[in-house]
Amino acid sequence: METTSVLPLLILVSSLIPGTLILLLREEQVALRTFLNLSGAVAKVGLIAWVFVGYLRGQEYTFFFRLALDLTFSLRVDQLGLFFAALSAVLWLVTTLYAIGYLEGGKHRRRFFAFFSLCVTASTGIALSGNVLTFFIFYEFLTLSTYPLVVHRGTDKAVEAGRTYLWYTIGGGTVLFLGVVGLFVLAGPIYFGQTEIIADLISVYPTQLSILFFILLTGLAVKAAIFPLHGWLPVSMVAPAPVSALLHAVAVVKAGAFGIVRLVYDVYGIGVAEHMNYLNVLAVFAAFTIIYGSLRALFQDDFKKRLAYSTVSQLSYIALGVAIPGVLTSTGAIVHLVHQGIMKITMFFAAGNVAETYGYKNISQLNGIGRRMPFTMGAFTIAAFGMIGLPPVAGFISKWYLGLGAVETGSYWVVFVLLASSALNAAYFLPIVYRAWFYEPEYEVSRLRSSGRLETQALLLIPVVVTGLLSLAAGVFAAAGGSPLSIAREIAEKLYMP
Amino acid sequence: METYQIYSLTSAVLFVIGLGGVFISRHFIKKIIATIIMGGGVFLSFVSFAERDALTFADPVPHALVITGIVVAVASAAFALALARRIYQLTGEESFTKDK
Amino acid sequence: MSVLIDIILAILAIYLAFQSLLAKRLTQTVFIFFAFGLALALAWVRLGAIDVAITEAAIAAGFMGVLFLDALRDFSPRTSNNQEKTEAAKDIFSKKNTKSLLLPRVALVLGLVLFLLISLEAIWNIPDGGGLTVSVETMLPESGVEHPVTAVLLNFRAYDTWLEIGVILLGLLAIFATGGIKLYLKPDVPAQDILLRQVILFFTPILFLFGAFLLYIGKSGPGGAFQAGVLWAAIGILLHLGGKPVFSMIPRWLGQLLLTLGLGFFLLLGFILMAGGATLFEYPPAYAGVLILIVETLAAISIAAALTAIFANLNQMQEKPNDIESTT
Amino acid sequence: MTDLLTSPYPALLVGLPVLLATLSLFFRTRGKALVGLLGCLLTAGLAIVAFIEVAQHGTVIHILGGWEPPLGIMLRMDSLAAVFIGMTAVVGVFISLYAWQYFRADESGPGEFPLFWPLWLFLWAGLNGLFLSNDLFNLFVTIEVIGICAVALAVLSGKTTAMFAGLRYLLAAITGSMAYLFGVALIYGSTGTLDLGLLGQVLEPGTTTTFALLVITFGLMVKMAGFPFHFWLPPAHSAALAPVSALLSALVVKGAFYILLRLWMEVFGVSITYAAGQLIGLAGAIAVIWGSWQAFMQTSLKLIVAHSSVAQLGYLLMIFPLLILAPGVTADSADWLSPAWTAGIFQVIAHAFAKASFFLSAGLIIMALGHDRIESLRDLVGNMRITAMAIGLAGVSLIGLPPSGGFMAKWMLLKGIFLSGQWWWAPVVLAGSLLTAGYVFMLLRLAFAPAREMGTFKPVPKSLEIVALILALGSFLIVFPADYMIQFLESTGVFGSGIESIVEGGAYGND
Repeated sequence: METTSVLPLLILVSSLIPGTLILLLREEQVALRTFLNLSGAVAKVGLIAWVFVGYLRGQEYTFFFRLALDLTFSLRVDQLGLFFAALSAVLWLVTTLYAIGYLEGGKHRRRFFAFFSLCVTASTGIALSGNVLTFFIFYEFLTLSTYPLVVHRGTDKAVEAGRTYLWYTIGGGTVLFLGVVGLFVLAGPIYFGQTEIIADLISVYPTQLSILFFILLTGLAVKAAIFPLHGWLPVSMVAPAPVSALLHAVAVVKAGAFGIVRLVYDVYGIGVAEHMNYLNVLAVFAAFTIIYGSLRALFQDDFKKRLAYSTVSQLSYIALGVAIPGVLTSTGAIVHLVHQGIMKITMFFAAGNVAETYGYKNISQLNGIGRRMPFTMGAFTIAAFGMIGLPPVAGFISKWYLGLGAVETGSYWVVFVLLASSALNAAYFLPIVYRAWFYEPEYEVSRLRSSGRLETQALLLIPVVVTGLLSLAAGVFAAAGGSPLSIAREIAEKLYMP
Repeated sequence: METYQIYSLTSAVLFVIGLGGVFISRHFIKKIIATIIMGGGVFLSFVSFAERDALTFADPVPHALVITGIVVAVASAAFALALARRIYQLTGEESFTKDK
Repeated sequence: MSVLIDIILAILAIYLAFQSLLAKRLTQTVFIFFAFGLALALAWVRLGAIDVAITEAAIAAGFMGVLFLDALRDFSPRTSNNQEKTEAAKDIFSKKNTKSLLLPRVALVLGLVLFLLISLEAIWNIPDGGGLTVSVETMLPESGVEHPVTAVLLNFRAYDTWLEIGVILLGLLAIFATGGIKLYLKPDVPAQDILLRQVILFFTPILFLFGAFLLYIGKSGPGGAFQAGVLWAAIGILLHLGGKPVFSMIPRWLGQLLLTLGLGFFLLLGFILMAGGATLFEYPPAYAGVLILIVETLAAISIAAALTAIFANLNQMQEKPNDIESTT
Repeated sequence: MTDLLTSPYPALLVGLPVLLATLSLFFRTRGKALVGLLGCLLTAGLAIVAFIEVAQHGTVIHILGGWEPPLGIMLRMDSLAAVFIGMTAVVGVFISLYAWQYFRADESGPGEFPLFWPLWLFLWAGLNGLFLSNDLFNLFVTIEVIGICAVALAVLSGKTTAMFAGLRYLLAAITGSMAYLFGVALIYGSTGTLDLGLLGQVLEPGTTTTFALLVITFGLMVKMAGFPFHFWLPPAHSAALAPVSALLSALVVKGAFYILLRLWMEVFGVSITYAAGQLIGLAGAIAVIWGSWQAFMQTSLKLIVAHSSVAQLGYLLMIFPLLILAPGVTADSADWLSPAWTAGIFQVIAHAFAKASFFLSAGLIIMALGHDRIESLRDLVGNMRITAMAIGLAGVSLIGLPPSGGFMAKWMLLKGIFLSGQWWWAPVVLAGSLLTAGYVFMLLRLAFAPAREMGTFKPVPKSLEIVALILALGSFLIVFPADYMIQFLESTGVFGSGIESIVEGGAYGND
């Protein structure tokens, strides 16, 4: 049953309107701003839950709006999109709380929260896009709305990072534009899921469509930070912690990864992509990026930089999963969209907490920090174990499925890559954990921010604990219905149904 | 060779002289004069075609066009002259220098 | 024989055009340009375009020549100095950059020559379009005037002519826009030069009458608003030179009225006729002659006023040479 | 020809602004401004009414003096003309409102420029006349009106640089119109008519026609600052007063483009070859790259914006190669014509809105800072929020990011490029976008950077900021009526037509 519904639009509007309104407020109107922000975030989660329930009952939500001429703006709820939208919405809510605490007393908060909301709008827009054009619109919108966040601190370093960020993303956007127009010309306005269009055309225009695939892939790979287009990600870590957390764990990088998933599964279709050997190329690049990112992470002392390179590496798990056809690998890839998000955001929150409370930005300063901030570092430890792939944390599930899938399809080299990567993950995360818990604090320092009995402010602490627990829960209850894994599995199975 | 052909060929020469003059001359006044010479060439070609198409009288339409054209050209030339004099008044410059 | 005259005239025009651009001194340039205008006027006569010839002689050569002559007062005193300076500068310049300057110049000249050859070819092979002589001949009786050029100017293509009157006014406005001009000078002391006063006294009525004659004759022969306007403008220019700037002697509103009369009445008449169901500038044939004469007269007045004002403004430009600091 | 509806609007569209301009001359400073502003509102209102008239009845004509072409002159308002007139009205009215307030601003304002009003009204009349004109010679007169007004407005600021730039502009304009007129003379000599409609029927291919096309194209390219004749544009546009810069870049250069498009598509079809289209497209492509690069290298805001105009006009030229079909292709089978036309129209309109907004914002920044060196734009976001927003939005439209009008133009252009198989233009479009992003974000980066010194920004009237913002938003909003507009354009006029190449094209002389 397919009916037009404004619900998908409402999901976007729930953050677009607060964002726009906040931009019009005055800096001093803190209470109103916070209210707008939080009500928007809660409303978004609520709406998505509503849509989710409806979707499970077989209701389909689509929204069409003819922008002009042949440009159609389309929102459509499908499982994959909803999955990503839910991730964005939940983490947005959490991060908003975190950011309110983190930026307390900072400058230009109006601007920050406004663009923060706009950025989430873009991210959910990407998730709910019904066709390639809409996806592209939100993809560019995401670039624009994240730029002010990256340069938020306004320091020369931040501005410089912003410049790098823009060159990469605008360049990627331009390449994507080329691909989108090309696809439009050859195949018309492709709606996600209409893989039969390309399947029919591939025999007519094999060369053109292949070139277009790689053009589109390149455009997406920039945001997904696949080697050699990952350069912007470590640099833009100068942004405030909530920005790094949300944007670089969810919004921007996931937009790229999600785009690749869409491109392969819902535009070209796995059949075509496999048949034309596109996937092998993707697999090679993804595998290389996994190793490369891990190796680079190993040598970073800056806490956030290490996390950033870890992100580079982890993101390519998704691409790798997409590149190996099979139900299990697809499940692994899709579930990793969520798992990586919640684990990485936990780590960024933790890093932010440490930096905000004690001013420590480097790993070498973290001796014994676990004793002073047990909850924060506890959450971090859970996430780190997840990243390494230790059961029962979420990350284990992803890797397990990826590995199983690889074995199933006979791609043993992938298993090797996974193992190597896990070893490297351990090599760069375990020292932090070890240092935090087992080293003696070298000297006493006073807290920058004290808030009584808690190890840091409540608004900073709660989010990290919540996401830490979530990453644990996602692993422990993976088998339960409604868990990320079960949904991912369902999506993957549908993909391979004849 | 008929009369109109002499003049129509002349018109092309005048046009080219004017065109070259606009680019090559340095002094403002010369540049302005060059544009008028260009115009003279154009008008000459109009009128020469009018003579070719003469019946009981020469084709009056080009004549009218040329009168209009001359007046328009003079108005713009006068404006250009005013600008040139103003520039001279302000800066003492009589031609475009490299950086201006 | 007549071909010979034409060829000589053509060569003369080309020669003068060349010379005016190549002349070393600015004064020469201006005088040769003046001669060039007269040569062109002769060419118009040879081509049977008496109206154009009068216009060319009066406006392009005459009025423009006067403007240039007037401008010489600005530029010439320093020309010798300046020219030396620029020559000297050019020498240094050329020694340094001969090669870099030479190449584009040569390219430009070659390009122009090529352009000329193509244009000669194009003109030589021009198909005979036949012009509009026949249509004008058929429609002439309905136009209200007997002279075909006037018919085209003020009836068949009245719209162009109306815009053109606008362009003259616009030229004046544009000159105001360059700034540095006080619109209304105080009347000067009358010129001391007895001879000049006599000349002015003598010429004013003659010019006026001759202009009126040209205006009236425009109905049936060469002449018309533009030619008359220039002659009347000559009165204004002479008066200005004689120390009686016209626009300072009449009230402000009158000056404005004189300037805008031609354009405004032309248009208002058009609008009034439009209100009666006609299109713009569509004259009822019965009244066309009279209406055209009125329009022409008013247009001539406005043209005269505008040209006078243009001259007056340009003329007083050099009178405040030392406000360089104040306006920048 | 006579079956088209005769309407008084075309005549009024030219006559009314002239009448009002003449009227305003009788008033002194403040009165001039008031009459001028009222005149602008009236003219805009009239333009909208005329637009509706065309929307209802299709092409309307006005045979001036009752003399039918070829003897007389006919004004023709088809949908293409209506769109241009409508655009002029909408953009013009906002610039007028801005100018009114801008010249009245007491403290930091540039002062009062009463002459602005009559000149702008004359300019408006000239533009309307140009869009309506259906006669080669009348087009010459209108471009002269436009040229003189434009230069007079450009030098109005009284700055020495403006004078130099203005004289250069004027000389280029005169040269351009003389070249154009030379072509007209040849066309008249070889056909005996000046009416565009008739010329389209009777013009025969040949050396003369080709040469006339060459000089006319040359003349118009100079006028529209097409590469390599763009040299006059940046200094002239950047040295003028803010509302004037906006007028010049948003509207004036479009006039020459309009004639070029009309003449190529309606009149000279017989002697235009595929190669000619490629050549003009190449000029456009170089302009896109060169102009954007130059803009990127500038250090003052207005110069950036002015150079960007050169690039944006280049995109307009790039539609020509798509409209001229390769030998053997028929117009019916060429499905890229409509996208290419759409791209052209949207580029014109989006650029008009975005560039007007950009220049008006630059004017505000000069008002606030006293100069426009870009390093002083630091913390613009904190001090002039609305202006920064306007610059951001206008910039986004110039880059061509969705969902702006500029995006629509680029989308359609790329689509046309792919459909026509002339893929070699695609990299230019993308490189242009990237370079544009380069300079737009250079500005935004500074705007977000914290100020080095406090309190350098003087307050500016908020109403002015809002006008700039509205124009910037306009460059987005124009996407929504696109359907209607394209349908409207397709109903009458040349929109969507293409030139079928003759197999044996002219051997030489194709610009």
